[in-house]
Amino acid sequence: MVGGMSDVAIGLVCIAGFFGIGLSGAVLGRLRIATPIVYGASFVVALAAVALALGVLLGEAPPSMVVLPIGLPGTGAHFRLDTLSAFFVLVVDLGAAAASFYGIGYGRHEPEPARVLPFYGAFLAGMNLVLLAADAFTFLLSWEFMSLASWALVVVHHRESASIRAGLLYLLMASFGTLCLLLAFGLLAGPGAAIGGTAGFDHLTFAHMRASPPAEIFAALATVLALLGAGSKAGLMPLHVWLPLAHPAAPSHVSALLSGVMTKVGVYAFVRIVFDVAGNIDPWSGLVVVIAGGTTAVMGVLYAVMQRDLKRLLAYSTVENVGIVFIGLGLALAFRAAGQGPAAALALAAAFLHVLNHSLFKGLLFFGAGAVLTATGERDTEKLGGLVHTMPHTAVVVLIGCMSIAALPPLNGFVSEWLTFQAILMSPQLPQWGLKFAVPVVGALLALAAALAGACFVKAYGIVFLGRPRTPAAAGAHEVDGFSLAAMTALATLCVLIGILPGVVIDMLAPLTRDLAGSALPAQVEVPWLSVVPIAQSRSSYNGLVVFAFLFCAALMAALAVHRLASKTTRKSPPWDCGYPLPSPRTQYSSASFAMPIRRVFGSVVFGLTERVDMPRPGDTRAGHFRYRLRDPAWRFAYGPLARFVVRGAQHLNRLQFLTIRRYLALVFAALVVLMLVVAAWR
Amino acid sequence: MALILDLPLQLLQIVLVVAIAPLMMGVTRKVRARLLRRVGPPLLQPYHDLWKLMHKEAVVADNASWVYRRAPYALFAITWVAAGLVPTYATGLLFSWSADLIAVVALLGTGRFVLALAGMDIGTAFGGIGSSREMMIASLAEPAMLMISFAVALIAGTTQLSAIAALFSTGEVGVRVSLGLALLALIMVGIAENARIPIDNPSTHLELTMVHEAMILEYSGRHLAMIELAAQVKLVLYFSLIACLFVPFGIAGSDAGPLHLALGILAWLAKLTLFAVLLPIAETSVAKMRVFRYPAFLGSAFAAAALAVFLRFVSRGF
Amino acid sequence: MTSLLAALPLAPVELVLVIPALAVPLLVVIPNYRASAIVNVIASGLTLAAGLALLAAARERGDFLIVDDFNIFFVVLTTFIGFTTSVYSATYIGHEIETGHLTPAFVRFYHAMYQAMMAAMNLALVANNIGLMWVGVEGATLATVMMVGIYRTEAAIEAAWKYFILGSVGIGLAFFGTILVYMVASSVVGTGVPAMAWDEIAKNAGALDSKLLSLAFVFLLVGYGTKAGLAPFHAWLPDAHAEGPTPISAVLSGLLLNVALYALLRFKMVVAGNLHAIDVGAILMTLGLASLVFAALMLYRRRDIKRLFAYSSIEHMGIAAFAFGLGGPLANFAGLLHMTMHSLIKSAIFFAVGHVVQAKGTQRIADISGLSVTHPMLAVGLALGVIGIVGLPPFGVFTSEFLLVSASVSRHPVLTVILVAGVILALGALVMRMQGLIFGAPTGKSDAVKASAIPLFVHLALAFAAGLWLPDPLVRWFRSVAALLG
Amino acid sequence: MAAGTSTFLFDIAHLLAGGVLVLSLMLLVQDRLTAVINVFALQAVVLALSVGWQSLVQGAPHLLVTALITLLAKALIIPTALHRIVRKLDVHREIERVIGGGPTMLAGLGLVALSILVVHPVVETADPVAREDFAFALAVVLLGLLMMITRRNAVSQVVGFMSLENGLILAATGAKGMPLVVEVSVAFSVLIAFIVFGVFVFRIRERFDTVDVNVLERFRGEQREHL
Repeated sequence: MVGGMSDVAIGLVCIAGFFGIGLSGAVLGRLRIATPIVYGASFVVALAAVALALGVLLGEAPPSMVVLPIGLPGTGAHFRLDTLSAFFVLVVDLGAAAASFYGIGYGRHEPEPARVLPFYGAFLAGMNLVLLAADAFTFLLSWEFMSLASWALVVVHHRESASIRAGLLYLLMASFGTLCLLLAFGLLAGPGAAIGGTAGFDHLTFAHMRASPPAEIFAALATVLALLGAGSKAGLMPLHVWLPLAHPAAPSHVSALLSGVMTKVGVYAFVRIVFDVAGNIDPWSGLVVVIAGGTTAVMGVLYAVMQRDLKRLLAYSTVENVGIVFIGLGLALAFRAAGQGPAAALALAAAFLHVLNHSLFKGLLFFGAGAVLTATGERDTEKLGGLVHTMPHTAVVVLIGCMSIAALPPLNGFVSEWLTFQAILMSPQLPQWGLKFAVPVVGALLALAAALAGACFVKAYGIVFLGRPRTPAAAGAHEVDGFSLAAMTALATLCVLIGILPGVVIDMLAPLTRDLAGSALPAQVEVPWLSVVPIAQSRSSYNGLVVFAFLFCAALMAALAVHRLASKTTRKSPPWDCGYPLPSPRTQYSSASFAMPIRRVFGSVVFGLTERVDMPRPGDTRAGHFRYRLRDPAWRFAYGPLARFVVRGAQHLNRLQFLTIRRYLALVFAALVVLMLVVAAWR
Repeated sequence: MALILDLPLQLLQIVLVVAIAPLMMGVTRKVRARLLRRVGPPLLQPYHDLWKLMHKEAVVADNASWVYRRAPYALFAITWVAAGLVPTYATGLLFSWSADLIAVVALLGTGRFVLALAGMDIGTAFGGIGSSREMMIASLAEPAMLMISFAVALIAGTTQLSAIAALFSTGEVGVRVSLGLALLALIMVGIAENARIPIDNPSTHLELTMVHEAMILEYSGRHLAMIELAAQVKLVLYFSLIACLFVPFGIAGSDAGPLHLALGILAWLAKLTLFAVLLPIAETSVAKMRVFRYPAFLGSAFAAAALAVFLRFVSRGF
Repeated sequence: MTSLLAALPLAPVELVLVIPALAVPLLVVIPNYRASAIVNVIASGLTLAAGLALLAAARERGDFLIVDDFNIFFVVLTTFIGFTTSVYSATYIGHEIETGHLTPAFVRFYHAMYQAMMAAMNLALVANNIGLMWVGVEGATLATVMMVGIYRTEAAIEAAWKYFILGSVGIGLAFFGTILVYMVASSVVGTGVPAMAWDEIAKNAGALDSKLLSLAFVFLLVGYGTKAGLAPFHAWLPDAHAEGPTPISAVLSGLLLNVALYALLRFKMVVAGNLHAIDVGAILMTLGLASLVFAALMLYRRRDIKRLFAYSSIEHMGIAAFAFGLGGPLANFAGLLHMTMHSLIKSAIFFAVGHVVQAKGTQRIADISGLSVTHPMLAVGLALGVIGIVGLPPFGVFTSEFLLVSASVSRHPVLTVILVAGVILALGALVMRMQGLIFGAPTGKSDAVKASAIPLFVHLALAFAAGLWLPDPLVRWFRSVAALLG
Repeated sequence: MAAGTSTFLFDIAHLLAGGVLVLSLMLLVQDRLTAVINVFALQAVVLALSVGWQSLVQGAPHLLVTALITLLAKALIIPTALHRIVRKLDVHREIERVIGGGPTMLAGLGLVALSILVVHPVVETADPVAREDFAFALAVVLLGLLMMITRRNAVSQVVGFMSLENGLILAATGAKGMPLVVEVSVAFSVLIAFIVFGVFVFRIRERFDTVDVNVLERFRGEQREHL
């Protein structure tokens, strides 16, 4: 409480601030000064929201409610700020603050700021609104508003047909998700009492849904629908298809928000509906979620490795990370249904920590991609290279981001994956045999995903920043502006800090897990040496601080020893390369060739790979060609047939547009006769 | 035990793993040479090699960045820390809880990440080949390694290496099919991770077959020494890991007296030597594989580990 | 204003009929285009005033006219959109005359027909006598037939012809249904005028012969369903929308369809009051879903911008029919809201589309692109309209679809899934076309257009406001009507 | 009027209604345009008689107006006009059918059966005879519609539509005490229908030199195109 206002009211004020920023963006739009004003103001408001969220989380404030007289008639718009909301407000606005700060610098390169600025504020407002909404109508309204605002940001570069296609697909998938959630809410709320009285639409509030849990079958259906609805926003396979198209299409700081933050709002929706609103859920739905998560993680990263467009690679990597989060959530569901609070708390904490971590390093990496884009005008990794020399600062922070996302100790990505593994190792406690067997398999998938993520980011970093520049554009790169660098550095610092001191964040999650799983992990800050001990020291523990200190000391000692003992002379020379003379930069390993072994290994099964080699005969001087094509199974097996079905259906039905009047009359006549037959048959 | 006693014990382990690493490498080389009917280098040759490399001039490519120069130190530090945290002669050392089995595996992953980046820094074709193949192998080996961890951890109920070793050394777990499969898988993964035959050949520079060597092709002098030493430490790490997980006998308890500790050290050294002898025997009896046969090799390691996990449910029904 | 009207010799309910009816001969004799446009606006404005006065008027019935909550709302909506469209029409037709697409001679009869149509629609709405209701609906149809053919191009004449033939058959079938209802009612209520009074019939619904009542409903459904554009009786609708002048497309979609559906609902209330009669709800739901899915699929193959939105009207009528078929206070509420919002937004879309077509000189979707570059105001209007109509927030259609789906999912899960699928299909098609229209590099000619933005944005603003906040009186109103609908 | 006072009166009404139905069926099978018009005129005459009879039976003199209008408009003026159009435009005298005469007839009979089936009382109500009359009217309506959809020629389609309206009038007049407003509206609609038909036929002739609706197909607003 500040100045007599409840926390949620402050949150709404922040949201109003974002709306105001959006409005001022619309008004100022074309002025040069608009860019710094809009982003600067967004930064300030986002920071305020972060402070609010931290206050609620650390102070473990009780949930606060506000009902505004808008929205559902008679019932009003319910807003509620509890710890779950607060945590996601923290994630969203931390990302938003970084993106806004980054935008102050990056936004200057935007050719048509009038198409970005109004929607930027609206987008931030929409995301925050979703987190505070506490009735189905307000929730979905905000949810869809968020989609709409971000759609406008996706189609900013509207002259590129790829943007437009991405926008369409995005909006379609978003609406699909919204309608799935709507169905879920409908099932949870029940048909509703008569609205003649004063009751209004009260059955559509979360409070009412919580108080009167639906029939079991409805709750199970609602879980599946929530998985579809939230998953389509978060990017679960096979609902991820829009993500790799839409995220890259937007300006980079917006991509960072879309990928790092908005997908988390999807996660929030799932958690809110399934863990909070729906009441007790069948343990088997946990299995469904875990499997969906595992598949998503592996497929996402496999496709990420294959991408040559840097931002698409990052978008696919988002798919992977969302999968990891959902593994944790599914485990938590299963544990909770089995009445195992501590294990559920562990799984939830793992998922939430990964949510936070991913928002940090994915934001950082998209900023990095944006910086590369500004510096070289290229997103295509095959045209980059050697940027470590021209963009030294960016190279350092992006390296931290890459190592974090590849789940390498002692950085933050590892901590959350480690916790997820620990949760997986609790699976023998589950009563269902199916789960006992399935969960370790998912663990293997997670391990595969983690290892492939390493490959993926070695490739991304190696091709873009290391080696030699592949084009003049890459050679002529320059370091980006201070705002961008500051934003990236801040995120990188947070990645390192959370990696070293994860206990602080895990403690912050305790109230959440207590609310959702009925149990929390033991307080971590009190553990000696600041270790992370999810269950008991004898079971498992990890200490990022000690590992980091050891690494630091070991490296220092090695360096000192070498300095004292070894020769310090260094000679510069052209690379040796097994004796080949240094040829053109194009002989370097390219993005596609780096991914080749993995493409081969998983080729036909996962990628639907087709390769075509056109090798000239010896003595023939024409150029050889090698082409390959990957087809996402989601397109091959789901969207392709669906689209064909719609097209064919439309084609068949379209004949009805070209009938003669007589035939139309025949149609009317036939309908009349059928209806008369119905009447004749009616009792 | 008090901190004042614990710290030296932990430090001793950390120092030991580095100190004897070249020796173990010397043993494998010697045995291997003998098996090939050669005399082979002396046992202490790796120490000489390192010393020599240290005192040579380091040749660095014109366009090398700081990544290239820092990588050897980082790689060495990471490998060293990982090795220092695996129980060798005693359980319950001061910092044994700071990283469990999964963290050790992941630390090795960090080392590989750094090395693969270093391989790509110069922008040569061979560096790229090496990095790309290394990451492919890793992406297959790491899941297998984690499956092994699962199998062991599910049996022991913990991922703490120290706790696992303490539990297994009591013998109450008994001999299990699960553990046998996990051991088999761990050996296969270890071979792949340490760039041994049949996955890689540490002593070849044949362009099309090299993996590890391709990445470090440009290194020389003190940088190369660091990388070589890291590779040797890594070998010791895997030996220690196998020893502590599958033959933990003789390992000293957390509150053991000096005598037990001494015994523990001896037992550990004996086990390492045994492995160092066995490794070249295995290596000389098989042929190097083609690159795209690796998935089958590592896939069977993974299958063995997965089977170990599932059998674990069968052999004891909780 | 109420007191002012009270001083008049006529009640508001009569005024909404008399004002446009008087305007018809007046407009026929005014030769000048500009003057007649002004008179048209004034007459529409006065009708709107009378409609608003109806809000305060007593709820009373006579044998011929009735004033209840149900129709007051529709009268207000109709007169409001009638007024805004007349304002829009003045600009639109002015532009058409300037560019020579229309000659003043044709237009003379346009304004008269406009008022005739308004009078007929109001008559259909306030009629208690089911015969009068029929006269109203059919009068409105015939008046619009004339206007659809106004351009006298081959396509326009074909559209008018098609509309006329299908409309006439619909007229006949609806009349047959009306006779049936009378017959059924006369055996209970007694012969003569009371047997044609809707409220008397509804009161005695339970005692009526259920078989004949069912048959009557079938004929009324086909007859009025044709006007409401429900598939498979929709055939006239796309062409009439596409070939007529755009203001008429706006009123066709925004009003005439509503009026026809309103008439159907009146009869639904009667039939639903009879326990043994056919299940009207199921039939309406089936037809509604069929229209929705059919129209949604048809959207994908449209090349003509106005025909595109005409099909979207079929889709929305389908949704409304589904809602009323489902029944229950929530679904009826949703259905009423949906009709209202559809009227507002769809007419707004046609306002925008009309100017777009004038600016680009073509109705072919493929030849229009990059509007956001050349005509930002129209592009924003069109984009907001499409966003509103496909059910994205914060427009009112979102609210109504939200309420409908949440009400129906636990009662008819499978049907709801079909409903949702149809909505998504339609969204895909409309958004795809909308993106093509407003984004990309501009193509073809692009003339400056003196657009009348006020009606467009007033409609959008209302729909926007309704999406966020429904005023309490309106909600109470809807609730009582929803309860009335059963 | 209570049943039993005069079953004879009702029998006559019944007979006349049946006559209208029979003529509807005859219309269906006519092959020549002139014959179609003539049969239609005959149907209008029988209808007028029926309406007149109803006026007598129900003691509703205003129905005589309807009878008169029917006689004048549908039995005399319109057939004459149609004959003239046929002669003047020299449209094909032979009617192109969509389906053959036999099947059309069968369909027609089926429709008659359906009409009787749906009107057939579940519970006995006061006047079953009126219901049967009503079934005939319904059948006439359906047959008119059937005629519209089985003929390609616009003139016979117009005749089909008017035959449909004959059914309506039969039904309206059969309904006892239906207020005058209805008859007026019927007349109104017939009038409007004819005028507008005339306008359109005129326009179509002016532009296409034919009244065959098929020709219009070329001018569909939207040509077939591929995606």
